[in-house]
This record gives sequence, C-alpha cells and structure tokens, in this order.
Amino acid sequence: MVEFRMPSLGADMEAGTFVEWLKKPGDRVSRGEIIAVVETQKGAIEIEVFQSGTLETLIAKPGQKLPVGAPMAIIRGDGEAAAAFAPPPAPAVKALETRPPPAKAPVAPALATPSAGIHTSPAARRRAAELGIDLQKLVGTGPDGAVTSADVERAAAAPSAAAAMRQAIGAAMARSKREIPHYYLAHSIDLDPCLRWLASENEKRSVAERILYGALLLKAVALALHDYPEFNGYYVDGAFRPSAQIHLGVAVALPKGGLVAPAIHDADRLPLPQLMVALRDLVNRARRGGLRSSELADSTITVTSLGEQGAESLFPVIYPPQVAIFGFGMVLDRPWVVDGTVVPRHVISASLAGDHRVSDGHRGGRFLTAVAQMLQKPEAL
Amino acid sequence: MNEKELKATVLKALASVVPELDEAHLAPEKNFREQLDIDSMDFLNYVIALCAATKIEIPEADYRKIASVDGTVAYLAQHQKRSSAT
Amino acid sequence: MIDHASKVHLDRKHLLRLLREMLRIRRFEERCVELYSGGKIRGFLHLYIGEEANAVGAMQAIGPKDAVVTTYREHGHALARGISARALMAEMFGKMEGTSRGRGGSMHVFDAATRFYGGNAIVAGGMPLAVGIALAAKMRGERNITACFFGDGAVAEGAFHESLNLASLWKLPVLFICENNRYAMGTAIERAQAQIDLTKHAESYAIRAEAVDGMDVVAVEVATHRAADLVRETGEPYFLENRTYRFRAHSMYDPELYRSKAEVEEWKKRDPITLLEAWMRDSNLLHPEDMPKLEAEVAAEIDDAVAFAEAGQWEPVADLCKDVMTVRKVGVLEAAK
Amino acid sequence: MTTTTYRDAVRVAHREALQRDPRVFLMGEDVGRYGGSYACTKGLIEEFGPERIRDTPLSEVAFVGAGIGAALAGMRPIVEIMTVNFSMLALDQIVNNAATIRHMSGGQFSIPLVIRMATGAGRQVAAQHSHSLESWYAHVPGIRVVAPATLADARGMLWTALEDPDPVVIFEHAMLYSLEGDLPEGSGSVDIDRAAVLRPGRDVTLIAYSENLHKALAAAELLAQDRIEAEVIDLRTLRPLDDATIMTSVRKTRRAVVVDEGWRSGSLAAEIAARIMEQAFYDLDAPVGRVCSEEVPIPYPKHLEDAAIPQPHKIVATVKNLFGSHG
Repeated sequence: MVEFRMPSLGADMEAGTFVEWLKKPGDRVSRGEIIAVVETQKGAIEIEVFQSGTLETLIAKPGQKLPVGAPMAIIRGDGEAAAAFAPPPAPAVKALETRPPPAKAPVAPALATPSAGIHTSPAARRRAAELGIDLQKLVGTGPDGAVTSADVERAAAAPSAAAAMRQAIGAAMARSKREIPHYYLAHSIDLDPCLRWLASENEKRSVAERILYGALLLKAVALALHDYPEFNGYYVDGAFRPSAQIHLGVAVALPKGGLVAPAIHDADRLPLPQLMVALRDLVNRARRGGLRSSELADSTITVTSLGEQGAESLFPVIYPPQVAIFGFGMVLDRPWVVDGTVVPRHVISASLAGDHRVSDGHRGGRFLTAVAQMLQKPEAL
Repeated sequence: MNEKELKATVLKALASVVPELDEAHLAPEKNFREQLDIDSMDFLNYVIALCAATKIEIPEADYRKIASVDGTVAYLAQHQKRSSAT
Repeated sequence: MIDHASKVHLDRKHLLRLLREMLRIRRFEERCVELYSGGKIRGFLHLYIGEEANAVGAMQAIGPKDAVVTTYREHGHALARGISARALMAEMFGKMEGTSRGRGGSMHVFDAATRFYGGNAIVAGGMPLAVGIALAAKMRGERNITACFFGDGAVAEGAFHESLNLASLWKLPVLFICENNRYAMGTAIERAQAQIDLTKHAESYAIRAEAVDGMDVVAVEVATHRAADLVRETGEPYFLENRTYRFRAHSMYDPELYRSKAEVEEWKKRDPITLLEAWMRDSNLLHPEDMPKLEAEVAAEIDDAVAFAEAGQWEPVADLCKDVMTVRKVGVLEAAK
Repeated sequence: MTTTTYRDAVRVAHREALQRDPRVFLMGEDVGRYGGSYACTKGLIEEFGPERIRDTPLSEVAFVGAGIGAALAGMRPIVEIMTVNFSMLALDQIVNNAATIRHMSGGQFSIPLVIRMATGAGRQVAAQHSHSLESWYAHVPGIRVVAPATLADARGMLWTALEDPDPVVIFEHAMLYSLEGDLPEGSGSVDIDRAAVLRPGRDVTLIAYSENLHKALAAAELLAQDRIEAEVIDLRTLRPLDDATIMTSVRKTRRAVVVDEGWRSGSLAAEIAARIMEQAFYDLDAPVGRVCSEEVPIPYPKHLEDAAIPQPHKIVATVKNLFGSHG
C-alpha cells in the first residue's frame, strides 16, 4: 500500500489546490502516468504517479488546498492483497525531513543599555568605574557637554584624592585637639571566649558567611551604649545632643594611605551576621573609593582598630562633633590569672577617649568594663 | 589544576585584595600578611576568592597554612589530591 | 535517419554504446522527477529529456584534454562527459560527496578531472569563460578545444555576441554548440529572435556554422567530429546549431502554457532513443535481449547512485566559509595546501 | 632614489610582471596601441607584442569573462577595465564567476586573476565617468580588493596580486596617476594584507584610502595648527579590512573619522564605522565621523564637483565636532 502524495511543485511552492482526478478508484495506474491535476499560481499542473498498481482510495477532493507531501490517494502495488486501509490521520510528511539540522541562530550581541541623565562616552564610563569616580559630580567637555575619559582622568587627578583626604583628616584632628578636652582610659580584655565561640560558629558557616572578631567588638560597643548614652551623640553649639540611633563609625585604613570612617547605621539592632555583612561591604567599598558622601557624615561614635599589625594599645583622637572614640589594639598572647593560677589567654587592649565636657572617667571606666563583660558572653551579642 | 595554574590562581586571589600587587617584590615562601600589610578583612576576602576559584572549602583552622603563596599552593595541591582520591 | 558514412564507425558495439548513454540520461532524469516530487532534490531542476542525442553525440568528439563549459540544463552533459551518476546524484541531494561538495546543486556541477568548468545559472554566463579558456590554450600552444554548450535563450544576451566576436576576432579554438530547443523558458524562439536561423548569427561574426538534427544522435556525432577536427586544425571557432526539443517543462514545475500538447506529441514521435532503436532494428544491429539488458544495467546504476546520495553526509556548518578564498598567512603568499 | 610618477610606477610594475612570468598577459581597452587610457601601459606592446598586450573590443562582459576563463585554465591575466564606471557591465562575470567558482566548485578551481580599474571623481567628467564603487566590490566574498595610494604601493602591489591564487581587484584613483614622488631603488613587491599608519597622532584617527588618503594627510596638517594631533591610516586593503591596525589606533585616540569617496549609504565608511562600534565601543569618546561624497550624481561644474566629494576642510570640520567645548 503506498500513499500518493502532493509532490513538491517547485522552489517557491508550499502548497497546491487540488483540481481533479483523471482516474477513479479501482483503475490501474502505471509509472509516469498523469492521474491528477493541481492548480498553482503559475497555472494548472498535471501530476504523474511513480508507483504502478491499482488506485485504492481517493483522499484529496477538488478545491482542497494541500501542502506539499500531503497524501492524496492510496495505491495498492501490483501483487498486494486489497486490505482495509484507514487513511492516516495527520499528513505524515516524513520525506521532507531530510533537510540538514538548522545552524544555531547567532546570538544577538547584548545591547548596551542607554544610561539616563548626562551623556557619558563609553570610554569615560569605563574609566570612571575603574577609578571609582562618581560620574554625577563631573562637568563634561565632550560633544553636547558629554563627559569624556579626559574629564574622568582630570577629576581623579586633581588634586590627588589622597592629598585632599590628608587635608580633611588633618583639619578634623586639629579642631578635635583644640576644642575637645580628651581624657583616656584603657582596659585589657580576655578574648578567648569570643575566639572559641567564633571557631565553632564559623565551622558551621560557608567561607563567605564567616564572622571576624572585629564584628563582635563592634556589637559589644553598640550594645553597651544603651546604658551609657552620654558617649553617643554630638557636641554642637556648646551643648551635647545625645543620638537616639547608634551609628558606629568604623575607621578603615586605605591602601594608598589615609583613613575614612563610614558608619554602620543602627549597629546595636543588627544581628551579628548582618553586622558582619555591613562591615565587609563598608571596608571593601571604602578601599575601592566607592563610598557615598552620606555614609561618611553621620557616625554618632567611632571605633578604630589596629588589627593584627600595629601596637598593643592606642589612644585615638575623637572625630568632632562626636564625643567619644573607642580603640582596640593588637590581640596578643598574655599570661592571665584564673582562680589563682596563671594560664595563657588571647588578650586585647581596649581604650576609650572621652570628651570631658560631656562625660568623665568614672562613667568611662564603667562603659569600658561593660564592653569587656559583654565580650565574655559572645553568644549573647 | 597543575602547580602552575594553582600559583596563578593564588596570585589572582591575592591581587583581588591588593590591587597594586607587585609579584616581583613578593617573597612567595614568606608570610604575605606582613609583606603586604593585610588585615583580617583582606585575608577573609582572599580566602573567599580562593574558595570560589578552587571550589575547596578552607576551614579557619587551616588559615595558618595559607599565609604564604607557596604555602597556599602546597595546601591546595595536597587538598586537591585528597578530594579527587575520595 | 540519413546515412553518415564519414569518420564515425557505425558498428553494433558503438551504436549500443550511444543507445546506452542516452537511456542512462533519460532514466536518471526520470528518477530525478520522482526524487524532486518527494522533496529529496530541491531548488531548481532543469530536465534534458528529449535532448539526450546532443550531449551523447557531442561528447564522442570531445577529448579528455578538451574543456567543457555548459549551462544549468547540464545532467546529460555531465553523465556523457564521464562524471559518475553517484557524484551527480549526491550533488543534487546537496551532500558532501557531490561533484561540488553539495554546494552547487543541479545547476552547478564542476569536475576538474574532466575539465568540466561548470554549469552556469546565468544565461550565457559561461560563454566568456569558454572564450578565455580557449585563449589560454592558444597562448600556450595547446591543441585542445573548448566546447561551449548553451541554449537558444543565450542568443539574446550581450555575452553571446561579445563572446562570438572575440573568439572570431582572436581566432580562438571554441566549439560553440547551441542546443536550440525552440523555447527560452516560456518564450518561443519566434517571439525572441528576429533572425531564428541561429547559424546566421554566427556567420555574422565570420564563424563557420552548421545546423544539425538534434534528435539524431548519429547526425550530432558526425557533425561534432567534423566541427571539432576543424577547430583543432584551424584553431578557429565553429558554431553548431543543434535543432532539438525538450519533452518536459523548462524546470520543475511549469504548466507549459506556452506550447500545445499536440506540438509536444509531434516531437515525441522523433524521440532520439526510439529513433536510434528503430534504426538499429531495421539494420538488424539490435538483438531482442539488448534493450532489457540495457534497462536493467541502467536501473541498477541509478538505484546505486540514489543509495549513495542518501547515505551521503551534510557538509558541517563549520566548513561554511571554507574555499571562499585561499587560506594563507597574512603578508606571505603560499599556494593553498 | 628616483623621482617618478604613480603612472610610471604602474608601468614598471607591469613590465616586471610580464618579464618574470610568461603566464602573465595584459588585456583591456586601448592598453596596446594607444598605450593605455591613462598612459600606464605605453611601450608595452612594442616590447611584449600583441599576443601578450591585447587590445579588446568594447565588450566588458566578454573580455573580463575571458580573463576569468584564462585564469581558470592556468594563465595569470591582468585585465584592465578602463574605469569602474564600465565595470558595472562586467559585474555579473566578476561576482557570479570570479568570486564564486572556488567555493561553489568545492575548492577545485582557482582564479589567479588581477583586474585593474581607475576610479573616482575630480576631472570634471560628470556623473557617468566619476563613480567611486569600491564598496560594491569590497562587499563580495571570494575576491580581494586593494587601493594603492602611494607610489610604493602602485609599484609593489601588482606582483603580489598576481601571485595570489584568488582574484584581486586593484583600484587606481584617476587623480593619482600624475602624482609625483620618489621611489627608492629596487623597490619591489609589497604585502597587500595590512593597513599602514602614515602619520602618528594621539587625538583622533583618520582612516582613508586612495586619493582621499592624501586629503586626510592635508587635513592632519591643518588640525595640527589647532593642537589636534591626527593619526592617519592608509587602508591599502579594502577587503579584507585590516581591523587590527584600525582598532589599535582608535583605542589609543578614542576618536575616528573615515574618509571615503563613495556615497554615504552602504559605503565602505559605513562598514568601517560599524566594525569600530563592534570592536572598540568602550574606547570611544565620540561617535565615528564619516566624510563621504554627497548623495548626488557627481556634477560636471568644478565648484559643484568639489562641493560633492570629500575635501580636507570637510575632514577638519568633522574632526572638530568630535571634540566638545575646548577641543
């Protein structure tokens, strides 16, 4: 049994309209014989059969539009028994499946998304990203006032960011020494509880979520401030104004020298993992020059630490208009007396500088020991 | 990864923390935390970069072993053999 | 069938060969119709059915060192020239094993071994090439000729006139063979040419010309031998107008509105294959078992060619731009490996 | 060092090729008796004879097609089409045969053909004789297209082109034939794959070819007076384009102007601008400028012809608006 199908009618022909049969069911047909007529836009075309045999059943009806390959009749080959033959439901166009697999469509290059706001040349946009320059602040000298890479280079160089920063720090420190009567206190703290807790805590965490002891120090200071509000606020126009929020300024040393102290907002209310994330974000952005000016202006107290290299203890200068600054020295192995026996412990020296116009040594000492106590129960931080 | 690739990975991780890293003046066998004035935050970023590149989780206890370039390479190579062997 | 004593040796063996060659082309193209309807052969397909005598007759007189340039109606020329049915069918399937790595299809068969410089889809597009190939032969003192096949449609193209003039002016060994099948696609020659005796066109460029019965393979062979020898001897071009007829549409498919069925039937009475068959039978040079044996051999060859083409490979997309130019190092010239 | 002309460099190149390789022959309208419509082949027919210096009838389809055929059969023809304006008749042979046969024959046939043609405007010969259609040819895969702008290239490109197994089209701008200059002794064949930086600069890259290369150099001198240092690149090859040399320069200067005598739409300048956008987008400080012919049939009167085609002052103006306020 063979299907007689609509033949491919030429390079530009997808379908043909069936016109008429020249044979009726039961007639003999021989190879090359014309047995039907199909209409194409070029005109009527006689369709020949390639299979000799007997015309079994007619499927195509006059006026029917049939795609190339659609079955039009069933032909029983010579010598085949007549058999009930249900015409197949959908036109199986197997023969046409010999085309090669289509080549992958080429991926359209991703179009750069136009940025709103000022015109910036692509070169300027790339250079600004590299140098961490904020494009908003630049005046363009290119066509239609566009910002060019030369504008970015000029902004980065003039005068060198580090020199500008040096001047700013210098001015603040000089004012602080002039106006703020500093008093200083220092206290050694056993850090083993924190370090042990951290070791077990970090084993459960993936690398990216590990917590540094620095975060514990910050949280301890932030929580302790609840009971010692006189160290958290601003001294402005001759009076101290305590701050309801606790924005811890974290002093960050910069690769090419210089220091910035961006704030971690509401440090007392941040759970430890989020505090760590905030800390890491601030430090990384500070070191890449990516800080926003707003983050540098609203600390209510500052904490500074010398990390692993540096000195045993330090006596920092308060950032006006703040009224206190907390400092942490290096972590060192020190003999420590516990129940009368001497044991080795990791010890850190914590120091506080206070503004004597606002607070005094006694409260300072209590504040310092409160922080030390908190650091003995790190799980509560 | 072979040893040359491991060393390149280590230096790349280090460079991500110290942008203007000058490999010529870095003694690979010596502790780089002092040589490059790297604090705990930088070191954490360095470890994170290493783990991302080598897919090897480095516990805190092993931080001592990866404080120098050569130390890190040896640690990673030895660790790589163990994980592929299991 | 007129008597052609001259050079052609009309023994049984030779006549059987002519018959077999024509039959081979006929059956090959009939199978192509079926394959085209089934979608295996795509694009354009121009059939030679009815004109077989021209390719078979001509190729007897065209030597291995001679060059051949033809048109898109080229299957007969390719097979008669010695290109295998396998390679030709594979080319029409678009497979890598085809004569042109599957890139050319029915209209662009190329074969360096037989100096078959291609079909050409641009009417008269190949004629200047033939002139140039003959120019090269002349400049190098080679005695081979260039056979340039084209149809009556080409006569209307500028390239035809410029090529004939140049070949005649520079005395180049080109054998122009015009297969005048009376129709340029859908335009009868009477509606395309003011002068329909095409030999007159050639003579206007001082080229010796002769009309030939394009349905009589022996007549074609005799005329082509004489013409080819003349071209070889004199080095000057010669023009044959083979008056012939195609039994099928210009290409698959056209409804042939431009001619009547009666005219086609009239010409079918002089089918080149049946003409030769009858003439051999009358001269009792054809034995009863000959035709069935030929049919069987030809059918086997064609079935094998189709199977070969079916099994062929698609060229990998990675080779898409291979052979556009010669690959060479920038700045340094080396012959392509 | 001998002072000579572009036309004479072309003639010497032909003489050398004809002497070195017996397969080489020259075919074209009035190349023999008349000595070449631009007198580039004077004296060759006397030395090499009418067999190898063939004057052709005015049958561009036939003799260009014959050139392709002769190359197909192993000769090394040089076909001179008097000007690009007449080459349109032969485009079918060039595109459908010369550029196509190697690929479409599955790599079987080679066409080591050189086609030379004059191009461009500037001689007040009106629209039909003043076309600049290099981009049509540089669009077609399967042929190589070069444009000698200097005497050294006019002298050296022909032999390299003849040795190339694929068709090479050489465009010689009509205004260059009488260009005078010095040609070092023994200067021979040159490569035809790379562009050349003829003038270093840091502020903008001028990309040009053929006659307009000289206009770009003139513009560079004018720009220097305004403290704008232009780097000038002679394309030399129009297909394939030497992207590497172009992008290296543009990445340095961050600005580019392409000078092309074709009409702007679909011009070679359009193709080069698109490639700069694709390959050096993030190095640009301004959009790529283009100085092309006005989109008009080139008019006969001098003042109109000059207004229609690229000029140094147009190049300077285009460069200037790539810079903002204080250029």
